[in-house]
Amino acid sequence: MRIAILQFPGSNCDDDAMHVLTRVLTESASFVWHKQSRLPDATDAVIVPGGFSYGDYLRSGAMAAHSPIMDAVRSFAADGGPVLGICNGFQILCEAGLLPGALARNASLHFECRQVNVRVEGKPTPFTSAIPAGRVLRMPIAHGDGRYVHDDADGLGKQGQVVFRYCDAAGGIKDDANPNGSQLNIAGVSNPAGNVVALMPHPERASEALLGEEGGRQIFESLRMSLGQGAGSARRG
Amino acid sequence: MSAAPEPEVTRAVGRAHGLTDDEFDRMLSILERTPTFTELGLFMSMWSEHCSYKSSRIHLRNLPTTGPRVVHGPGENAGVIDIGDGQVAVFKMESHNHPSFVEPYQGAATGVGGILRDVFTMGARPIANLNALRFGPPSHPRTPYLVAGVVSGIGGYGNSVGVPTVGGNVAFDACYAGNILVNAFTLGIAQKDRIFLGRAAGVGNSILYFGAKTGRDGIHGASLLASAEFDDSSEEKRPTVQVGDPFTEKLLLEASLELMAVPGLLVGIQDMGAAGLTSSSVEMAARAGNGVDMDLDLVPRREPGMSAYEVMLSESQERMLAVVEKGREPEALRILEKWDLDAAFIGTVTNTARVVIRSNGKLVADVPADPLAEGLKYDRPRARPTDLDALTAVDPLALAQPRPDELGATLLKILASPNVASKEWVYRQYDHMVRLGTVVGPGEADAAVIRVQRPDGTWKGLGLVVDCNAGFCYLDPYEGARLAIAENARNLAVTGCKPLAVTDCLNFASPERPETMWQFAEAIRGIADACTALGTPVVSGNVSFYNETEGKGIHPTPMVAMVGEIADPAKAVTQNFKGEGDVVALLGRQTDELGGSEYLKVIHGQVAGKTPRLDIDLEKRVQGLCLELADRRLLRSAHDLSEGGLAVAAAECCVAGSLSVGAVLELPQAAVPELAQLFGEAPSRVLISFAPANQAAVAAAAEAAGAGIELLGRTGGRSLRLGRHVDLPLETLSHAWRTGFAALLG
Amino acid sequence: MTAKVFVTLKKAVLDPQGKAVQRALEKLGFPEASDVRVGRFIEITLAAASKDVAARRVDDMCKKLLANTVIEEYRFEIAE
Amino acid sequence: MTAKVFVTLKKAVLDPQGKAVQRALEKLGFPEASDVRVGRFIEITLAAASKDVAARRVDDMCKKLLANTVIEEYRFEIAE
Ligand SMILES: Nc1ncnc2c1ncn2[C@@H]1O[C@H](COP(=O)(O)OP(=O)(O)O)[C@@H](O)[C@H]1O
Ligand SMILES: [Mg+2]
Repeated sequence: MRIAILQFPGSNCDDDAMHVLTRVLTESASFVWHKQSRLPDATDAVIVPGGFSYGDYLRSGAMAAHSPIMDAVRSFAADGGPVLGICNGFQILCEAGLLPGALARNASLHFECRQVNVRVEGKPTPFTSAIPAGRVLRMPIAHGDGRYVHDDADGLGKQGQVVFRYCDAAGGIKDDANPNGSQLNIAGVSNPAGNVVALMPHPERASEALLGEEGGRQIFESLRMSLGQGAGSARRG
Repeated sequence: MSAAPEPEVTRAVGRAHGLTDDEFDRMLSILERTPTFTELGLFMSMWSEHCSYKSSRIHLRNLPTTGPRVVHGPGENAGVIDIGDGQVAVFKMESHNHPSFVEPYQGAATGVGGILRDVFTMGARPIANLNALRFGPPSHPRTPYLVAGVVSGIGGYGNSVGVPTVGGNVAFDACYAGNILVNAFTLGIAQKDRIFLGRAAGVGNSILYFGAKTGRDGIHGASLLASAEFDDSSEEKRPTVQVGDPFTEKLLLEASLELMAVPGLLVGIQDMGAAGLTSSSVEMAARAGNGVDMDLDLVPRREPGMSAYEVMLSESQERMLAVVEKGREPEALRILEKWDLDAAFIGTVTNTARVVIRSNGKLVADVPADPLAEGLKYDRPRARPTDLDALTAVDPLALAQPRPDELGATLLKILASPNVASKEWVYRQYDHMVRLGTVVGPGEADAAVIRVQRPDGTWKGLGLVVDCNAGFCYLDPYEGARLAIAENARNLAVTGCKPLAVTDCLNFASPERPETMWQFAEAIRGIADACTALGTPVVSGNVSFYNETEGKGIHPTPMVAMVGEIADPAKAVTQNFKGEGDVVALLGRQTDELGGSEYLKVIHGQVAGKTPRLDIDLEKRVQGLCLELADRRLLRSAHDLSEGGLAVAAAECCVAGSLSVGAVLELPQAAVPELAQLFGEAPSRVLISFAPANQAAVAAAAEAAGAGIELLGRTGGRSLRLGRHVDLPLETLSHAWRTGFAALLG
Repeated sequence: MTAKVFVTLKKAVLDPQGKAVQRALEKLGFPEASDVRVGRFIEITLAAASKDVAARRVDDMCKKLLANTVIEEYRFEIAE
Repeated sequence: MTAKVFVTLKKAVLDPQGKAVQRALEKLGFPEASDVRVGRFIEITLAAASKDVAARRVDDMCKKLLANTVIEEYRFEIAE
């Protein structure tokens, strides 16, 4: 697969996404600078990586959402192309209106960096279709603004757009498993079509045994499988 | 741009700027005329304690600074050691004590920013940060505010730039109530053949300013604040607080590395740190034996009406000065434009060896670079503090002792005390994983381990640690400094990393007091002896004097950070017990020493007694053994004994992991009182656990190493039993240790 | 001209920062502060032909960038 | 009663956030915004015997907690 990894000023997990895609999954990937107005030809999927685009000034993701490249991402997504947002990428996609809801300051008012568990659920997406519903993945979070807010969080879940929820090791959706005060423990959501997905935890930090956890790699492997089945190329006409 | 005419420079004006009359006369004889006001500013800042190391230099030269791995020792922006495969590790530690006391968030944040620039200015990509913090007692009304501000400032800056903070150290003592310590460390990786130095080489080359615009921030900041003690008048002298902009720093980092990647484009580069444009231009000129000619009207500015003096002394953050190969200026500008950074060519390199500054079409400074950069050198009087005899005469075992049935409660009290309790509250606020390098992160082992990719795609590891027990140094600065070096090295060794080199941050009170200078000289002697014995040269460092408020100095705090290596990072050893049925053993030798211990601090409220003695030979044997056992993968866990002694180490091994594991342990056989067995802090001891199948191999290795080993018992059960009188459920231990820190800070 | 823009979380959205400030005030001896909301205050110096034009432009800035209307509301004042 | 408190960075203090917002506005087609400063806006509901008393108390709150007077300045308005 050919992955486009966006780079905004202040992105700092761009290299990490590149490493996991090219060195761990041995796929091909390239960086795309925010000032560009189009994605490389034959892009199969877009990753909006984590970091502090524009220093997280004003609101996390607010300024990056207006970058020239985001118009290209918008039309790529409208054609059904798979887009994955990680952490700051989640914030950017919400700010850009590609995903519902918003990410507010953590309820603890602190930056939180630690391992969490998330449960995979919702409708199938290119990033989760190979992961059985209900499976618990262990991955780290590292964010200050990760409290998911939506004015109809319940409805969102009913439509299958809640893709990841913070849970305990056994998959229980508990208050004390919620690291940031997100509504209904929501850790990740999708758009109605399911091709745009984002989450606050960092799957790229949980993709190698040497770094401790490997659960996150399933998200990238899932993408590879769904692209292999032609789901990713359906959008191109 | 109209600036007020410059005041005339007299001795009185010189005194008001911190120059003694002797120093003033020296300046006159160098210039052979009365300086301009701008020139006075240059002398004042370059000759400040902070920039010139005038009180410390004659002692610092006693440190061992060379070795087979040293590529660049002290004198450059950071130290550089060879880590094989054509790669080097570039690292340094810096203090930002005073600014952090004035404004904890911004002070700590800009401290991190400054040390990051020191490292990437040499062509290295920063891959790990550490921080060492000292505060007044938690009960002091300002402490919680300072802790919260400093910690979120460090996180706010490092997290945003995207450099993981992988470890550190926090401690509390009354001596820091009016003078906190914030020491920040950065390590970066570069190619050995692509190291950049701060040299204004090549007459005719262009001087490039890039990064943030210049404002009135921190004028006299580092140079004055770090060079004179705090008193009421510092309120007026207080400069505009420097505000950190990590976003601009991240752009600066990427742009600098991109500029450096273009062959031959940059000739030299240096960040604008303390004393801003002054120190960067003067030092770059002096190192190359050249001069510079700069026009300040070309400097990008944030505020109107700044004088030449102000522009030269501004400590606005996130700025760099580079020398660009003549004729290639547009190439450099194109890269900086990509990163949306301000940039301007502000002058040229000359062959005059003089620093020439123009402003408003006028010559405002013309001084020889060398004597400015060379600075001053004082041999200040030294005297052993008179109260030391009484303090060290205290016999800890003669003080009231807990009854045997109170020993468990004593352990819990120590576990929940601020210096010993888990620091998770702190490091959870730091991104310690970004960049995918963190193999062993904060809270997992005695040292952090980060991985570095070899050119062939395989991984090697670097171990990082920072520590200093200032109580030990207060009671005996020589022995305390030796212990600090030994403990850092031991922390690396128990994690499986061979110690390589040291950077330090020497935090002391006023050098104008003979007691301080005695402490300083003793500490340097201790560092030098221990580093020589352990083969770990000092490759960079920083001195912070005047850490005192209203005549009360801090305990001497020679903070030490050490870097080690491990060929295969998968072999790193962590501290927590891994499961039931493992054998637990103690390496080293027991003593009855309790001086300077956490037990004395927590239970008796005293920093007193004799600092434990270091047997450097035993230390080397124990460390060598740890390295061997780790390399042969014979260990399940290893944790050195430090604050709180055996009892705290055992408790941490039980509860520090994500799963708690109990243990049933005897105390060592030594003829030593139980209190010292439990809480004594003699060095060179390590608590290890291993699978029963490995017992013969471990014992044989210990025997061969002559390190001393004693089997204490086995892991298992839901409590920690230690000797005859301590038996505590894991939940109780865990609660005390995990919640102690946050609870104390309210 | 200058515009003062006030951005606050919508009433329905939890404001943990406001809560924390309220609790801190209480501890500091200000029990009379019963409710606290924390928002952003943005001051903009801008050139515009008239106050009306400025108001239209600032409203646009708010919608496009300064506020996230999914969770925030905004208000502004224009002064010469 | 309610108090509206405005906390801003002192003029001489660098405002990286304001600078970034100004640049973003410029790129978004608002070149007329020549300067932007970002601060905090705090709304407090409080009980007080009179507006004067409230003003004194709020001033105290600002000094003790709401503003960091080393780098920030504040202003407030009291309304019934
Ligand atoms: N300021 C800090 N920043 C990051 N990590 C810290 C900090 N303080 C302590 N830690 C981490 O917490 C753990 C325990 O620290 P410490 O009590 O100093 O260790 P030890 O007792 O082994 O010397 C270490 O892993 C250390 O890196
Ligand atoms: Mg230790």
